[in-house]
Order: sequence, then structure tokens, then C-alpha cells
Amino acid sequence: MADKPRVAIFDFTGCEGCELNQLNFEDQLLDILAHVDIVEWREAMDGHADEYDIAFVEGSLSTPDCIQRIHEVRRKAKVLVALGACAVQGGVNAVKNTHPIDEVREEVYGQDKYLFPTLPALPLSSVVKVDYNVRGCPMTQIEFLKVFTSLVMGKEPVEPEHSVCVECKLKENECVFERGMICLGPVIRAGCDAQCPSVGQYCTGCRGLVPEPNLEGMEEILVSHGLSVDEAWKRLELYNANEVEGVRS
Amino acid sequence: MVQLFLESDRVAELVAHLMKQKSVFAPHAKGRKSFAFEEVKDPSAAVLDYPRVMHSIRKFFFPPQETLMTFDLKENTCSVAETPAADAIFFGVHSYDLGAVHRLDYNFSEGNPEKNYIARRQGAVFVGVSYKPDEFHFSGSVGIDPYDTAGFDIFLTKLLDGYIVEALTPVGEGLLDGIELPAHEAGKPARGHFQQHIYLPQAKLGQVMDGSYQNEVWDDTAKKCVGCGTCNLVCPTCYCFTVEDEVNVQVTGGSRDRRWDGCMLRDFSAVAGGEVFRETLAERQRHRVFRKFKYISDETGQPWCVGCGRCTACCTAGISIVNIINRLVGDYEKVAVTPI
Amino acid sequence: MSTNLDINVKHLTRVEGHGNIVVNMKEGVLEKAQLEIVEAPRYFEAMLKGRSFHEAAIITSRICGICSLGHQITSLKTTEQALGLEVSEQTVLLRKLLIHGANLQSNILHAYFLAAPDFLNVGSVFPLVGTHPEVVLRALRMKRLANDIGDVVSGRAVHPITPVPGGFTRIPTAAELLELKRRLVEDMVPDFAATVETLKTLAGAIPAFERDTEYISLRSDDEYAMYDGDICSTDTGRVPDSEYLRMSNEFIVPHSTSKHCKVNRSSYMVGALARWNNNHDKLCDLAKGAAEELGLKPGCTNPYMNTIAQVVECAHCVVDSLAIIDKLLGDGLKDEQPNQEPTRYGTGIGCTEVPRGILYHEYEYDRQGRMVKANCIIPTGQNLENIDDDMKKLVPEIIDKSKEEITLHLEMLVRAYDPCISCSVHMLDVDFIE
Amino acid sequence: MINFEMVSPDNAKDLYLPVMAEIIKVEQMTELETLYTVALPDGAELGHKPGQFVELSIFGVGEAPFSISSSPTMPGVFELGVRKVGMLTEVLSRMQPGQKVGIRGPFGNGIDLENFKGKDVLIVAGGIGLVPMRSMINYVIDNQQDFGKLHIVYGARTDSELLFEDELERWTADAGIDYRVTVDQGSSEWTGPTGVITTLIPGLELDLANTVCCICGPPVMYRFALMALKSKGLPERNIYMSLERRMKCGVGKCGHCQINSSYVCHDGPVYHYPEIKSLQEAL
Ligand SMILES: Cc1cc2nc3c(=O)[nH]c(=O)nc-3n(C[C@H](O)[C@H](O)[C@H](O)COP(=O)(O)OP(=O)(O)OC[C@H]3O[C@@H](n4cnc5c(N)ncnc54)[C@H](O)[C@@H]3O)c2cc1C
Ligand code: SF4
Ligand code: SF4
Ligand code: SF4
Repeated sequence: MADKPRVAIFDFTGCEGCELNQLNFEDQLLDILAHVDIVEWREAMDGHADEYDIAFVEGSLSTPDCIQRIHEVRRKAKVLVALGACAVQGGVNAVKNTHPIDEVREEVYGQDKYLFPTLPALPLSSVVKVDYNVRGCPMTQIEFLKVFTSLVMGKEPVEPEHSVCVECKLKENECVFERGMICLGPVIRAGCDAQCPSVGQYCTGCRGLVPEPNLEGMEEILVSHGLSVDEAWKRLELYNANEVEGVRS
Repeated sequence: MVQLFLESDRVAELVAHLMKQKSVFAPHAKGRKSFAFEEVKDPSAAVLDYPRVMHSIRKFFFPPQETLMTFDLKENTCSVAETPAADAIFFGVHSYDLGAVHRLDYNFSEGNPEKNYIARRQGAVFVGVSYKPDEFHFSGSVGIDPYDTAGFDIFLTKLLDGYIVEALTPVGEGLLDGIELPAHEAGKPARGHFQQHIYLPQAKLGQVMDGSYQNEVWDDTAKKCVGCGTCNLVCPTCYCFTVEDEVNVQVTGGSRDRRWDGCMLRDFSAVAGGEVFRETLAERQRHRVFRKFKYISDETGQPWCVGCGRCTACCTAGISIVNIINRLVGDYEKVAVTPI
Repeated sequence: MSTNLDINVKHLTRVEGHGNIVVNMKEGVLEKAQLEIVEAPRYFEAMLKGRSFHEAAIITSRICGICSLGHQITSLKTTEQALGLEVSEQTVLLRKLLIHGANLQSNILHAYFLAAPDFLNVGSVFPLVGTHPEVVLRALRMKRLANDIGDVVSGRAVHPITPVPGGFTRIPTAAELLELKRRLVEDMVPDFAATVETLKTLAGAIPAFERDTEYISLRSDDEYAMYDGDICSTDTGRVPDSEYLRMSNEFIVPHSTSKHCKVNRSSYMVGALARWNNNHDKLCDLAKGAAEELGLKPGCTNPYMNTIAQVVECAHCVVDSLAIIDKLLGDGLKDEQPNQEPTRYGTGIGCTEVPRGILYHEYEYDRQGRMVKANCIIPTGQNLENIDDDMKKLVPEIIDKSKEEITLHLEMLVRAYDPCISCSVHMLDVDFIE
Repeated sequence: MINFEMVSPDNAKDLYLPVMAEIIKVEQMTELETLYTVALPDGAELGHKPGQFVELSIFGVGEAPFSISSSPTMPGVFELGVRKVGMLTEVLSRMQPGQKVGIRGPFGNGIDLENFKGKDVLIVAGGIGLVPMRSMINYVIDNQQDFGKLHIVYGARTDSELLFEDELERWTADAGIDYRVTVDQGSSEWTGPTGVITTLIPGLELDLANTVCCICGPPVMYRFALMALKSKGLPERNIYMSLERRMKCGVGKCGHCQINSSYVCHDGPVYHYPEIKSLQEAL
């Protein structure tokens, strides 16, 4: 990328919190703009672009229209970065996938449920090739900057594979288990600097599971700290329903 | 050795006296029921009666995250980061944590002596305090007594109403100059009992480990272990690290930083191409325990575990290193012991 | 004068979420003037079913990143009422502080980043970096501080972390609050004055358009109602929040994946302008002064003035934040644990003023503390019918203008409402024809 | 207490600070592998032994270990053969002559030349394993008087992945070298043998008691090469192998490269087989 890379930002099914978090780079926004040209960003500007070097995409895929649009984005983008839990894992949206889809529709539409088409909430990677992930709900700002500077430098961003506990311990936080709470940190990917335990809240798992998680072991931990088996899996599912579904027996 | 007496309500006075001479670091209450070593700002906030601090004082000599060098991307140059000497009094250290510092001294000094650690380590003065073993301590089983004064400049032994104060080095004696303390006449009280034990004398552990490479305990433990790495990160004798370059947003420079790492983590031994040299949690757990009880121990004759109990206390899955060792001891002695 | 007009703005920019403006006039007869909501439906009520009360606010705050704090606080109030969890005065004060922070950040974002480019005739805030650097830097500084209120008090401005049922998992320190106070006084107050000055020079760009409608907001005797109060209509006065269903009356229209609302007339408006019309007497002097300078008068019926009402409200947020910080520090911060021991299991209703207007949640929990039923009524949904009615009145009034100008007027109108579309589609998925 | 004396700060070293070395020449060997010729500042000699490695760093990207591929007999510069596999090697693959990289080292024990002197030398190299072994090969060639016969057994996945083609030709032509090569899967142009590297070992004519062997290749190769060599009758004590592990410091501190109790960066990467036979994690 010789000249300034052209960047486009898109949103699919999600809360747009990740995009907002980009607008929240008050201290770095001008530096970021110095390195790239933003050519399309519906939430913040008018205009469309036909081609771009990097597409940042927020949100999960949940309608036929989404699927069509993501293919188009992929075609036009050299590098596609999934932004946030919805785009990377399906996010909170995927909780609906754990209920039979008919039940979901009935809950919302009652007898009119067959009027409305819907798909399970899917991560981008289930439909197109995703080059890099910026995880988190909302996407983690420090990680976004890492991926961003890496792309500007032309190097591959690397994703952490260790658990949130590692970062939590580096900060010498009191483990929230010590406060009689539960926490998903042991099986969740680091990169957020253990944001939630650092302020006394348990890690709800927004950054996705570590590779090869021992989920049975995690279930045992949660149950030994007072959750029912069902509740334990529900907590694990909050952001990771698409991954956990396969494992839960 | 001259023994002096410090009343409980004069501890803050002693801390204030020490603060006049050097900066003082001491345990402070942190969170709901934890303790952490921090620089003392208010002498009355220093705590002497605590089970264990979350991180041992290793964090001052080998910080959790540390910049090794900074670099300039435009000029393609680098310069080494400052590593100032600690030059402070560490007040209220438990004997096992000082034992752990000595082990780190060995690791960073033998082979290639590392400036970062050794420079930071300079000027450190240690004031120890005895402790009452809780349900996790087992340092008695690895040869470190709660009253062990080895390496301390001053040691405080807890009595009901105060502390016996002993200056053990000339530095320690100097620090006590100018504070009036009465002599302590009676001897030291008997120390509290450990609730946790390894069921075999330390000297025989080497033999136990020799036959333990293939043992079911590793697989059994791996079923419960979630590989979060906490046991490595809290261990006062763990010294592994990883290194990563950070680049600023302007993309003009950055720093090469290191942070604590742990052999329980999957990516610790992963290389490009996807090969992971210790693929399973069982192999990783074994490596951790062997690092504490065999590998360096064969070289030095000392266990590299100091019995602080942190890894057990912090393990959310409830895995106990004492139970693992005792399972191995049991198999070695052919007797049944507690399950892990 | 053209008698045929066909406007179709697909995926309107600089609003939150996906919506299309469709206007269709044939031979002088307006066939269609509406905001079509095409955001994908998200099924939040279904997601909440069976979830622990610990998770309710975590999930509902993901309805919307822009108003995540509003959803979170409303959800917590609802859960606390349903489970009989008392919260301390400190908790309430901290929540009010958070609401001010969120309101500030949202209003500043809207005024500077989303609306201002219209006044200055550019497509986004980015070109302003070159042409009006001091304005952009000021906007960033104000937004940073507003977000920092969220970061300090709730751990993170977007999807706050520490507010949980029964209180907070972490209480900010006195030093952190003092620093916020210092920055509010030293930076925010002068920046606000400068904002008013800047806006005064742009006031001519605000279209003159009036349409009388019903305005609904919270109202309280004690203060400018944000955290709680009665539901108050300019048409029919105050009712308690338990009557929220009657005061919103959701109904389905075919061109929107979000439900519409009406009460006493064909439509009503919520948001900063509704709050101003109902509660201007409760504003602080700084806000009242700003309103006067910017020409915002009680009983205002120009929806474009919503942006101005938002700016005026900012002054109140700043002044009241300072008062809250003083009170918290004066009382002394207490390291309280959240109260999470339910005393009952039943139904709760929560309503709060969030930046875009009144937000209602209603939950029912079972005896395990799991959600049985949930209902959320979102401000943008309540405004949609009002937007359509505005457009229907506006288009004939400006039909002499060029198509581009008409389109811009319509886009500006919709943006003036600062609609938050992803919020509004929590419920419905309706097929519509473009 | 642990019985030892801590080094004084004056004797401790800045272990992690690289010197800036210049890339003199870049030669694309295959699609993935590139050979870099590197010069230290002020014409300084690296002073390495065959089998040692350096830590190469690119600021902002990171640092990684690479074996020194040139023989110590090559003056003034040294060579690194690098396969593009990840973050650092990808950025490195775009670098041009004149650009500078950080170098620390040489590190590691290197090949214990004393044990090879006066003996026949057998090199078994798989894939990129030829990169480190080439240092030894060229060292032996340049010091022929000190060694007996040189056998080279080399295997690659395909003929397009064969490294150092000029040199391979020279080795083939040199009557003094017994050079054998095989590829797992040959292209239509390939006329040599196909099959995994171990298929070449039975046919070797070795003076078993007087031949010292060094093996280097991908992790899976070691066990099979060993089996073949042992069934050939080569005594275990004549076998050396160069191993690879993740490394973060190269100086025996970071812990990543440990094989049981042994540090690859310090005690290796070249191991005497009888010494690591008992290390379960080695092979
Ligand atoms: C003693 C030794 C000699 C080597 N010699 C050569 C050589 O001559 N030519 C060559 O192409 N490769 C060699 N390697 C392998 C080379 O170090 C890796 O290919 C390189 O680290 C990959 O880095 P990367 O950043 O491109 O890959 P990434 O996958 O992005 O690696 C990320 C990080 O993982 C670590 N890592 C990954 N793979 C390895 C590995 N195999 N060994 C150590 N650390 C690793 C590095 O620290 C790196 O920073 C050698 C390795 C060792 C240990
Ligand atoms: S609080 Fe959570 S992330 Fe932190 S150490 Fe405990 S379990 Fe791990
Ligand atoms: S601690 Fe857990 S829930 Fe919180 S930001 Fe990190 S990964 Fe997400
Ligand atoms: S292994 Fe466990 S008990 Fe032993 S020193 Fe380390 S943390 Fe303490």
C-alpha cells in the first residue's frame, strides 16, 4: 500500500457500538486520519466508494440482504477486518440461535411469525474470508490501534491466544472469584487488558473463546461456584453461542 | 543476636522511621480481601498481618511488563530502556517470598547475567515478618520456615501483642538507629503449624520426580485444568517472559516490551506453522511441576517451589500442587493419598 | 413548480442504523413521505428469555451502542423493581452522573459530527479537520471529557461495565471525581460557551418549519427529569410510569421494521425538544441563557430545533454534574457492594430519559431470577410516526425548491431527530416494497 | 538458601540490545525462501561456529532466531536463509539491500567441531534444515584437510523447493562429495529419485565407526531419520542433531525453548544424540 490506504467502514446486524468506539478515538482520530483516507462510512459521512484497501466491518449476518452485501464488500476490499464480537463470533445476536428459530419468531411476532424471514446470526467468517479480527463488545480500542498500525506498517497483526486471566494477573487485580462472583476469563481470549475484572465485574466472554478451550473444565468451575449446569452453559453462550453449541452435550 | 520488642501499635512509627531513610514498600489491603505490595504513602496503611500478597516482590525486580528498549522507525535506531535500581526497603516480606527472590537472582545471574534484573535488584533492603500458615502454605515442606531469617536485614517475629525485632545485617542495624525499642527477653514462641504438607522429606523428592514422567496424575489434572495460566503468573519463582513490539499511532516509533508469560499457555511453545511442542494440558502441567521440583532442582539441589500456595489458592479449578506432588509421592511409596 | 417528485435516499448517512427516506408525489398529490426502517431485526425480547437477572442489562445495552448507558440504567431500574433490590443514594447519584455524561457525549456527537456538516455544507466532519480545525479539536475535547465521565464512573463509555443490579462493582475514587470536576470547570464550561458562539453564526441554516404536535417526556417536581419521573404530555399532563403502555401505544406499519407509536394525536415527539417544552422551567441558568441566545423558546414546534435543544441541555448536564460530584465528595464516597439479594420475584417497569427521548423497559422474572418476559419501547420508535407526519407537512411547503434541496431538507429533518435506528428495530421484521 | 553469588551490575549485560547490520544482498531462492547477505557495522566479524544462530530484529515487527547459513570461513559478511512463514519473515521478505536489521548473537553452542575433526561427515538435511547445515558443509569443504569424506543427504518436498541450486550443482559435480538428493514429489522435469529422505539412507556407503552425522529438518523427520541411521548401524554416539523451538530471547532467559530441562538456545540447538535420548520432549 504505497499511498495512503483507502479505508471503508460498514455495519451489519449489531448495535454500532464498535463504530461509535471508533468515533471515540478523540485523542488519536487525527493521527489515524493522517495515515488513511476514509472513503466510505455511512454512520459518519456521505458518499460511497467502489474500491478500498481495507474494509472494517461491524455486525453479524442475519438476513439474506446481509449475505449479499458482505459478498460485495469482500469483492471490493483488499483486506477485510471483522470489527467486534458480532462480526467475529456472531456476538450477543447469536443467543437467538440457541432457541429454535420458530420459537424466537413466535415470541416476537405471535401468530404472524411466518410473515418474516430470518437467518441465524452468523459471524462474517462463515460467509466470506476474514483477514483479521478486532475482538470485543464493543471492539477493544487498544486492539484496534494495534491492528491499524500493523496494517499501516504492512505487517500481519497477531491475535493473542492466551486467556484474559493472564492480563488480569499482569495487572494484579483481585480475582472476582475472590468476591464470590463467577468469571469466564479463564477460557476467554485476552487482548482487552482484562477490562471487566479490572473494575470488579466478571468477564462475560465478549472476546471469544481461546483456541481449544476446555469447556467441560470451565463448566465444572462455574458449577463449583454455585451455578446450575444449565446456567453455566448459558453464561458461556452469551457471546459465544455459535462455538459453544457444538460442544455442549 | 539482639532481640528488641515492638508493640503492635508502634508499627506505623517504625515504618515512618524507615521512610525517612529510603522509600518503603509494604503490603496494603487491596480489593475485598486481598493484599498487594505497594509503596507506602501513609505509614498506618502498611499491613503486617496478611496471609500472602497477590504478587510477591518479584514484581519490583522483574516487572509484569517492562520496556526493554525504545526504537525510532524513521531513523531505524534503538536505545536501551532505563532500569533503575530498586534502592528501597521491602517491609513485611514473608520468608518464602524472599526465598523466591533468591531463586530469581540465580536464574537471572547464572549463564548470561541480565542487566535489567540485576540493576533493579540493587539497593534492596528486606524487612521480614513471620506469618501464620493458612490452608494453602506449605513452605515447611520445601525447607522454608515462617521464622526463617536467611537473607533478611531485619526480621519481625509476631507475638501476641507485638513483634520481636532482630537486626541481622549491618544495614539492618543502621536502619534501626534512632528508634528506641526495648529489649525482648524471652525467646521466640513456637511457630504455627502448617495445614498443608508434602508427605516426604524434601531430599527425597528428586527420586519421586524421576519416576513421575508417566503418571496418570497429569491426565487427571488436565481434565480439570482450563489452561488459563494463572498458576504461572502468580508464582514468585516463575521467570518466563515473552517479548512484543509496540508501535505508536503515529507509526514513528515504539518500544520492545516484555511481559510475564507462562508454560501453561498453549501459545507458549507454538511456532510458526502451527506446531505446538507441548500440545496437551497434561504435558504442560507436567512441565510446570517439573520446573518447580526437578529441572532446576537437579542443578541446584533446591526445590524451585517455595511453598507459598499461590498457585493453589488462585486456581479457579481447585488444582493443588501439593495434592499433585502427594499423588506422585503416593505412587512412589505405593500408598494411597488424597485425590488431586 | 414541479408536481412530480420522487425521492429515494437509500441508507441515510450520519444517523445510527439503516433507514431510507422515500417521498413520492404525483401531479401535486403526495402519495408517500416516509422514513423506511430497513435495519435487520434483532429479537432482543426473545434473547432475554430465560436469562439470569445478572445478564439482563448486559444484553439490553447491546440493543444500541449509542444509547448503551440509557438501556443499561433503565434495565437495572427495571430489574431492581422486579426483584425488590434497594439501591443507595450514592448509586442513584452516580447513575445520574452517568446519564449526564452519556447525554453530553451523544448530544455533542450529534451536533458536531452528524448535524454540523449539514450547516456547513459538507458531507462529513472529516473535511472540517482542514477548514475548521479549532472547531473539530473543541468537539473532540468535549466528547473526550463526556466519554471520560463514562470511563471513570462506569468503566467504559460504550457498553458500561460497572453498573450492575443493586449498585456498582467499582466506585470511582475521590481523586478521579475531582479531576473530572476540574476538567468540567476548566475545559467544558468555556468550550460550551464557544459552542454557543459557533452555533449562533450558523443559526440561519436552520430551516423555518413549524408543526404543532404532542410532546411527551418525563417530568419531576425536584429536577429536570432524566433518571425518573412521571410521564408527561403537553396535551394531557402527568401520569405515573405504570401507564407507559397507554402512553406509547405501539402499532405496526408496513414500511418499518420498527413499531410506531401514538397517544392523543396521530403522532407525538420525544427527545430533547419534548423535554425542553415540558421541563424548561427546571433547567439551570446557564442552559436558560444559552436557549435565549440561540432563539429556543418554550412551546417550540420546529423539529429542526431539536439539535438546539440538545445543545442547551448540555449546559444543564455540565452544571448538574458538578453539583452531583460536589454532593458525592461532600458525603464521602463509600465502597459499597451491589445489593443483589432479591426480596421478591415479579414484574418491574423502568423508564428513563435517554438522549433521544423516553425509554421504557418492563420485565418479569421467575423464582430463579430468570427472565420470563421482556418488553422495551424505544424513543426513536416513538418518533417515527412524528417524522412521517412532519415530512407530509414539509414536502408541499418546499415543493418549489430543487430536488436536491428538498432531499437535503428531508435528510436534515430526519437527522434533527438524531434517530437511533438500531435501537428501534428490537422487535419487528416486516417485508416492505421499495 | 541458594548457594551462589549474584553477579555485580557491572558484570551484567544488556542482553537484548541489537547492533544494526546492513543487508548487502538479497537472493530469492524459491517462492518462500530468501538468502540474505548481512554485514555488521565497521566490518566486524560475527565470529560464529557452524550450527549457531542469530536473533534478527525489525523494529516494530519483532525478533526471531535464524541459523547462520554461511561458513565461518566466509569473511566479512554472513548469510541467513529465511522461509516466509509469519509476521517477521513476511516483512523481512520485502526488505532490500541497503536496509538495516538488528542482529544479536551468535548464540547457541554450534557444532562441536572437535568431535567431527578427522572423521567422515554425514549431513542429513530436510527442507529448510539445509540452511543451518550449509554452514557446516561449506566449513568442511573449506577445511578439507581436517575432515574425511563428506556425505550429504538432502530431501525437499518438491524440486521447486530445493535451496542453493548453484551449490547443489557444485556438490554434485565434486567427486570428493557424496551428495544425494530426493524429493517427495517431483515435477515432470525431475529426473532424480523421489521419496522421503530416509529412503536414501540405506544406500549410503559409510565407514560406520568413523562417520559423524548431523541431522536437521522438520520436527517429524528426526525420528524416522534416526531409525534409518540406527538400522544402518551408525553408533548413537556418532549422531548429532540440530533442534528448533520457539524462542523469545536467545540467551537462556525467556523459557520458551525448553526441552525438559534443556534450553535449546543455550545447550543447543545442536545436541549430541545420547544426551537428549532421555529427554522425552526432544523428538
Ligand atoms: C535455533 C533456530 C534456528 C532457526 N533457523 C531458521 C532459519 O535458518 N531459517 C528460517 O527460515 N527459520 C529459522 N528458524 C525458524 C524461525 O525462527 C521462525 O520461522 C520465525 O520465528 C518465524 O517468525 P515470524 O514472525 O515470521 O512468524 P510468526 O508465526 O508470526 O511468529 C510469531 C513469533 O513466534 C515465534 N516463533 C514462531 N516460530 C518459531 C520457530 N520456529 N522458532 C522460534 N520461534 C518461533 C517467534 O518468536 C515469532 O516472533 C529457526 C528457529 C530456531 C529456534
Ligand atoms: S477475575 Fe476472571 S479473568 Fe481475572 S484472574 Fe479471575 S478468573 Fe481470571
Ligand atoms: S474482560 Fe471479558 S467481557 Fe470484559 S472486555 Fe475483556 S473479554 Fe470482554
Ligand atoms: S509452584 Fe505454587 S506454591 Fe510453589 S512457589 Fe509457585 S506458586 Fe508458590
